Amino acid sequence: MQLKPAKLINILFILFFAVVLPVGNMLGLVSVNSISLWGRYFCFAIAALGIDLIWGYTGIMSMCQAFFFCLGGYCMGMHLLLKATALQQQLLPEFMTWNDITTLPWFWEPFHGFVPALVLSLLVPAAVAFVIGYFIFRSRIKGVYMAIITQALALSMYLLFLRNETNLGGTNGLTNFKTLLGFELHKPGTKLGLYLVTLAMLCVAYGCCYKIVHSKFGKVLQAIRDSEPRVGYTAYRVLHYKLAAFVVAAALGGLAGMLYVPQTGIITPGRMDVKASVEMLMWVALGGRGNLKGAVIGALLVNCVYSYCTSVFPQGWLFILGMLYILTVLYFDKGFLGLFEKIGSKIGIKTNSERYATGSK
Amino acid sequence: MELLLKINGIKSGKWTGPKWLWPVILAGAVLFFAVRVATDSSGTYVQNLFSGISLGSILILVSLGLAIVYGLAGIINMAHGEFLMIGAYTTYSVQVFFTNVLHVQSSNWFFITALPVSFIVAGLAGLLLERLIIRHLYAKPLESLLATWGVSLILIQTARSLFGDLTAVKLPEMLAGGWRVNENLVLPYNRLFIIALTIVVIIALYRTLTATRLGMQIRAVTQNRSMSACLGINTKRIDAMTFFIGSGLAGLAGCAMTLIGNVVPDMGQTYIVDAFLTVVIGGVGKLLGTITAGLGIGIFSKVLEAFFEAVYGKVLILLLIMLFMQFKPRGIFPDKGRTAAD
Amino acid sequence: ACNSGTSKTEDAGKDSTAANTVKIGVLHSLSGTMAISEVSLKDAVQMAVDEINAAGGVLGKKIEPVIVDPASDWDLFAEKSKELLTDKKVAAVFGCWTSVSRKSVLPVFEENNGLLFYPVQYEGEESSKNVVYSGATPNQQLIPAADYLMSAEGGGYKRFYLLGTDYVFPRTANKILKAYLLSKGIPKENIIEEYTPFHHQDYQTIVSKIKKFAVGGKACVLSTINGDSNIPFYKEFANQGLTAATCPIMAFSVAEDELRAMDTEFLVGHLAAWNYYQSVDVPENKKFVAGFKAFCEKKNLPGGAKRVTDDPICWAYTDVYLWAKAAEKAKSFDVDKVRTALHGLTFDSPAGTVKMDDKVNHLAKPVLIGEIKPDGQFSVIWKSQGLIDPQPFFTLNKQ
Amino acid sequence: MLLEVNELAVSFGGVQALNLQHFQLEDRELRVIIGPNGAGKSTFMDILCGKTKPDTGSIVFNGKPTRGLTEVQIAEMGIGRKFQKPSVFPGLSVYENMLLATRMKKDVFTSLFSRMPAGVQEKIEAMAERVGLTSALHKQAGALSHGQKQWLEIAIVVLQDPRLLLIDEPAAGMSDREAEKTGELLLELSKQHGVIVIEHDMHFVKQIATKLVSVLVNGKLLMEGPFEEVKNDQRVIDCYLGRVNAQLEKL
Amino acid sequence: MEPTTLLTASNIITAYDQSTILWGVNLSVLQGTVTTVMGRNGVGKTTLLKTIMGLQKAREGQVTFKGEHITNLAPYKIARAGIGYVPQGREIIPKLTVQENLQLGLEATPDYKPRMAEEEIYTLFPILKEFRRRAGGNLSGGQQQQLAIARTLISGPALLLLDEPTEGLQPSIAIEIGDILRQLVTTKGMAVLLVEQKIDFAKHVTDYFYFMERGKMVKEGNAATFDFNELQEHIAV
Ligand SMILES: Nc1ncnc2c1ncn2[C@@H]1O[C@H](COP(=O)(O)OP(=O)(O)OP(=O)(O)O)[C@@H](O)[C@H]1O
Ligand SMILES: Nc1ncnc2c1ncn2[C@@H]1O[C@H](COP(=O)(O)OP(=O)(O)OP(=O)(O)O)[C@@H](O)[C@H]1O
Ligand SMILES: [Mg+2]
Ligand SMILES: [Mg+2]
Repeated sequence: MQLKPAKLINILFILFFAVVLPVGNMLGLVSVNSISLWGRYFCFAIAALGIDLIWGYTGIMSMCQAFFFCLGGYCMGMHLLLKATALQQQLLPEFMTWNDITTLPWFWEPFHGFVPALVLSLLVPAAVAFVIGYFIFRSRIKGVYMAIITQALALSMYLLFLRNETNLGGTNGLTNFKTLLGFELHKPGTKLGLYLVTLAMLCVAYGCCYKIVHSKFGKVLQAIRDSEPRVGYTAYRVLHYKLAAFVVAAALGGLAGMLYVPQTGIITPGRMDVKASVEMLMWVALGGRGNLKGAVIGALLVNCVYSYCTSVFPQGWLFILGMLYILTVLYFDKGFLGLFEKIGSKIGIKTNSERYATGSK
Repeated sequence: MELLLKINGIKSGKWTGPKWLWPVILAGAVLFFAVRVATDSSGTYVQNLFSGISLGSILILVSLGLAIVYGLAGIINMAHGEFLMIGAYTTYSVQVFFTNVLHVQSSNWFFITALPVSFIVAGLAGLLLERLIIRHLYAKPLESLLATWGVSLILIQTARSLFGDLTAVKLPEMLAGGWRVNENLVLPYNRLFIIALTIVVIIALYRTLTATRLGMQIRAVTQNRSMSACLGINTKRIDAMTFFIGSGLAGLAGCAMTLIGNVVPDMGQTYIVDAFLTVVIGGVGKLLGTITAGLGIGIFSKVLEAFFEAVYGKVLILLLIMLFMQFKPRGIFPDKGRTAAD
Repeated sequence: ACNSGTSKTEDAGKDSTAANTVKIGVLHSLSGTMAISEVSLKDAVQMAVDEINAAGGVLGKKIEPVIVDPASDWDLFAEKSKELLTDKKVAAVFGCWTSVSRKSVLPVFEENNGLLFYPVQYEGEESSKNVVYSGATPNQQLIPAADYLMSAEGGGYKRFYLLGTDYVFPRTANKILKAYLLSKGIPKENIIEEYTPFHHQDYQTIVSKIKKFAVGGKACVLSTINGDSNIPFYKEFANQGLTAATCPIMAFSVAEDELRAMDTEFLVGHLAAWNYYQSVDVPENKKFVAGFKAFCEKKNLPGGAKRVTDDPICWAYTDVYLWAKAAEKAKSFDVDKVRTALHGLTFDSPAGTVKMDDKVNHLAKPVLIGEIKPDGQFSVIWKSQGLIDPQPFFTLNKQ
Repeated sequence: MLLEVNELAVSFGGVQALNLQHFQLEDRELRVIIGPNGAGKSTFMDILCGKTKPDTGSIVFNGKPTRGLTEVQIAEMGIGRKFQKPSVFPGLSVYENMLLATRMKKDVFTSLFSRMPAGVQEKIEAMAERVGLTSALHKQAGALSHGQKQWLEIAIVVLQDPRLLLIDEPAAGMSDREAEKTGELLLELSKQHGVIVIEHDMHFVKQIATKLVSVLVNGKLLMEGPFEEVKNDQRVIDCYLGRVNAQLEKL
Repeated sequence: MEPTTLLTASNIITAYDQSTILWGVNLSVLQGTVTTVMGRNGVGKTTLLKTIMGLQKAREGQVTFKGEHITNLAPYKIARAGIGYVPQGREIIPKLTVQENLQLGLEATPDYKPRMAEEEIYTLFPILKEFRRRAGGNLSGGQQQQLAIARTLISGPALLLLDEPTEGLQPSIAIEIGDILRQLVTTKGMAVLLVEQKIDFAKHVTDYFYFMERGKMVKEGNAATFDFNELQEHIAV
């Protein structure tokens, strides 16, 4: 019985985004711009789910989610750029010609095909996360130390991606994409399709995360967050669990990046600077850490406010966003989800919000 | 990699090799450097060393306030950089006041005045932040992260709309130019001044924290707020003091920063990443660690930069830091024994 | 942004012929790292709009600027340009500073056939029919500067230190410069190339390298250092005892607006290459400078009457007039018609008379080498003869 | 032989916290360790479960050496630990605490994909009943009182079903009657497991010390013997029991 | 001479968020006596002490100390008014040295002077002297307990709140602490409010007993007349 209103909210959410918006678009009430805007927010929401998994549930502050996001994004971007280049009957992407590069660098080769690109944009972030995570967790780096080491990683990668030597377009990144699987990217139909795919992927990602955190695995993650040594004494291989969570989070980041690029039309190192990762943490924290819905809501809300206010209040939007953060903290102690709950309990709806706990410290 | 670690006597992040190895390596490095410096006629090494110390002292100066607020009060203050910015703008305002209102010609006086003023102004701003927001959040470090992030956005935009985007402070006459050691080697006064200022601040802070009652109260409150209260410590007052000192130090750093850089609304963001790096590498809550880390990063960066391009120097230092954390996962000076247990 | 509904009714009450307005987009970062440079451009555009509106508007319509803040976020540039073009249906967009932001919006403009006025000097290698490039192409800034420095008049420099921030413009600029210098017989070992990350603040090592480099004499620095890194660089330069006499810095990204913030004593004698300075002595400029200061004061902008103009500000301002003039000529706001009208158009800009190229959307304009004066202004010490034609795709053999 | 320890030594900052020549424990033996505050009892357990690395010495558990292994590896070999300061999963409910502890495959894949083995729930409920936490089963563990946390931690260790249980001061913060219940539980456990208990409560020690009691003083083993012998030893009385001995006589 | 009432708590109701723990507790402590509260795990003994100390806000009810209201005052004010607190779990400041921890005890005194000479403390707890330069957090459990007690004694509080002070102490020291408490109570007129589960120890030191169940006092009486057998039965439930 208790589950019902929460399910209702889920259904309403899906109904609104899967039916109302697209139909609105077809009727000409909703511009295709807003549609693809929401598509991009969904990508952020997917990445935020990853952060919630690793930070909210496992208590590991990872400051390189934006880097994983970009890895996924670059993989897809490379594919799109190769396709666009082929379409213009050129051998090499434009920026390579400028940089006096005569043959396609070896690591670009796999991205000619769509399927390899798709697989790689999940696999590359996951593999990188696996290697990095293995060393970090093995030497028992925790807490802020973990935050700093991942930040250092993100920062150094950012600096490397900025270089032309890496053959990934330097500061300008990858842009000027034309088609995806033969569909022209700027066509409204393609945009709507991408939007729907992203929405579906968000739902799938949410479902997976939901399963994960409600399985015993999820409980172990929460236990690690609250008292890691105890988990070890209880004979769980903490390293494996953390690593698994980290890799899943990275893969979610990659997935998000992969979906993001065709909708945005550009991917640059700017997406992975330190601030970008911190902002992702902020979405989750604002929405309600340790709660999957919170992560989604936080990501959607902040980006919505960001887009809206930079257009409508170009001079003052930072005040608005800043106040949003401060007020949320001061008045709704469980993030934005806390507010919804408060309203819910006021009007008598009982949501089955997952229990939120800040842990022992 | 596995093999490499074994050879070095390092396993699962713990040093199991001979204990004397690190000091010997360190002493060797120092000796090597000392010999190069002594036999160095072109001044390159002294120059690099000086640059390193100078950069290190800047890092330390910027990080000390953070070390207090974060390391001692446990608050991840995302707005720390903005207090630096407040300090810098205070210095700028003092300069404007001196030239436009008091019509003082010499550019020395405004800077001398600005040092304490920027400390106090930034400190008061920090106090205000603590009273209005942080005070509610001591039990919730996560929320403080969010709130201070919001504050930082607001402060940046406020500065932007008050001061515009580009301002800089005049270099005081007494700090212009440099000390000409020999024809190849000039040590700029502004950098010498920052090094001196850093030393003074370190000593003052160290004494305050270790040798005074206030210092003990601060440390006690940080580690166990409610028990400290039960022992009769006015925790509110101590929290406020801690924040005042921490933010004030950031302000002071901002004032010093005007000697070498410009004053822009988001100048804090430039320094905050490095500052966090320094504080954490040193080991949270360890003043000595912050100092060592600051100097270490400073000197290493400059040595690397002499051989590689600045960009790769920066990448290398970051990679080095990551490698270092493999062996010292809790900073240079970790807590030992039971106090370390989480 | 004012509510178009109410303004319509108001206008209708006042003047029925000016019943509607034409929208333009202003796409300059008002926050984030690029705000430091771009805010002034937004101000310049707004000033031009105000002037044109005061003079009766374009084709009888008042210009209504739609100002958005892409927040130095390259993805947001793309998003905002889509919004401006498709939702707001603006007639033209004035904006961007960095190459990456321009690259980010370029596909959007091409897909929607919009028109972007881009007022900053850039690295070339691009010429879209949907972008009007009013800033300098490499040959309108870099080459004359190098020529000047090598000439006897300029000091006959033989050793060049190419220093830049690590991104596309400095990279390409230095590539062109290096090739050019080599072609002029400068030996390889006399050219050093070096880059620093964005927001680099610590120039100790680099300045000491330059110092060593300068010991050989006849050395100069060609600087493409960007934004906030300039102040620490020049301060360090002076503090380590280098002067314009021993080793001048020729800057391609330092203009009056940046100097406003610097301690100019140490900068005196250093050089820059632009197409415009505040000190340019033509009546249009006098009016422009005075107008800009008055505008800033009236609008209570930070800096007020102390604000200065510089090259990008000049072109941002000029862009609006160019567009208005072309629209008048085309008698339409239609992008294709305006573009056609633009070609060959001449305009008396604050920098003097400039002429839009017949084929590409670039300006032919004068090149000026300036020397920094104690008051933060430039005195023009060399001026190109006549207008220099744009060469977006610069190749050496064309020279 | 379940556990055999030789020449085990560790020092902290120059102070020898533990210097144990020899210690051994039979399978299914319940051993009580007593000794003054700071004698090194908890340190001994810390070493056994891998929390502290010893300076020298050998530990053989169940025929295999454990030195150099991590906490997890040692736990997997079958050593469970209850700490002096209660250590539970504060963010999870009491039920979830117990569920995580319960013996089953604990690798990532099983936790992710497998269903709960049958009978686990009943087992947990029975245990909750036993430690008096039935009514608190769905409370968050962090919100329990001190004594309740003690109980919960005991339950966690027992559900883990290790070969050897290391129990540090289980009766602290419990009333005499509850301590007695704990004693019964431990005695029962010792029928199938090896158990080492540290305690200062002499009533409790008396109750559970069916075989040997070891006395640690200043990191060294002072003596080992049956409870009666130990409690009457003058050295033990001098440095540890004090007048309690006299009270014990009265009982 | 009739002993004065030092502390009274009347009708205290305390709750953590939604769950109410204390349901109207009444209690008083006379000057120069040891008053003991007993009760099973989780009935709210610790919560009661926390409420008196101001760590947990009382929803209803009043606490008066020396005739003045101290209900819900800030803890440091209560400490300075003369109430010393030895919490369950010791709460040593882990990274301060033993000596610094002791020195913190002085914060409650108005003049920052010890009421009990440091040497006196060290003779009571010799281990603290030996370890005075070590980090408090590194001490063994029992040593920390000794430190926690010493830390409060040094400020000479008028009322001492002790939450299961014998926990983790070796028997001889537990007895010694009992002796010290009696001594302080009789010679210096200090009052003690003790929460204890070990009946032996409680009997040894207590003048007046309270028995608590589910957030309420259900039984009280003088040590001499208190029926412990009945109590044992209660606890055994
Ligand atoms: N990390 C450390 N640094 C310094 N001394 C330590 C450290 N850990 C333990 N000690 C010291 O080692 C000794 C043994 O401590 P341990 O906790 O094993 O005692 P214990 O026998 O369990 O005492 P108790 O009965 O009080 O719990 C104590 O004197 C303690 O102060
Ligand atoms: N922080 C908290 N949040 C919510 N409930 C709590 C909290 N602390 C304690 N409780 C609950 O309050 C009740 C009383 O706790 P309290 O610590 O006062 O018990 P106690 O009588 O001291 O028990 P013990 O003898 O075990 O120390 C318990 O049921 C406990 O679950
Ligand atoms: Mg112990
Ligand atoms: Mg209790």
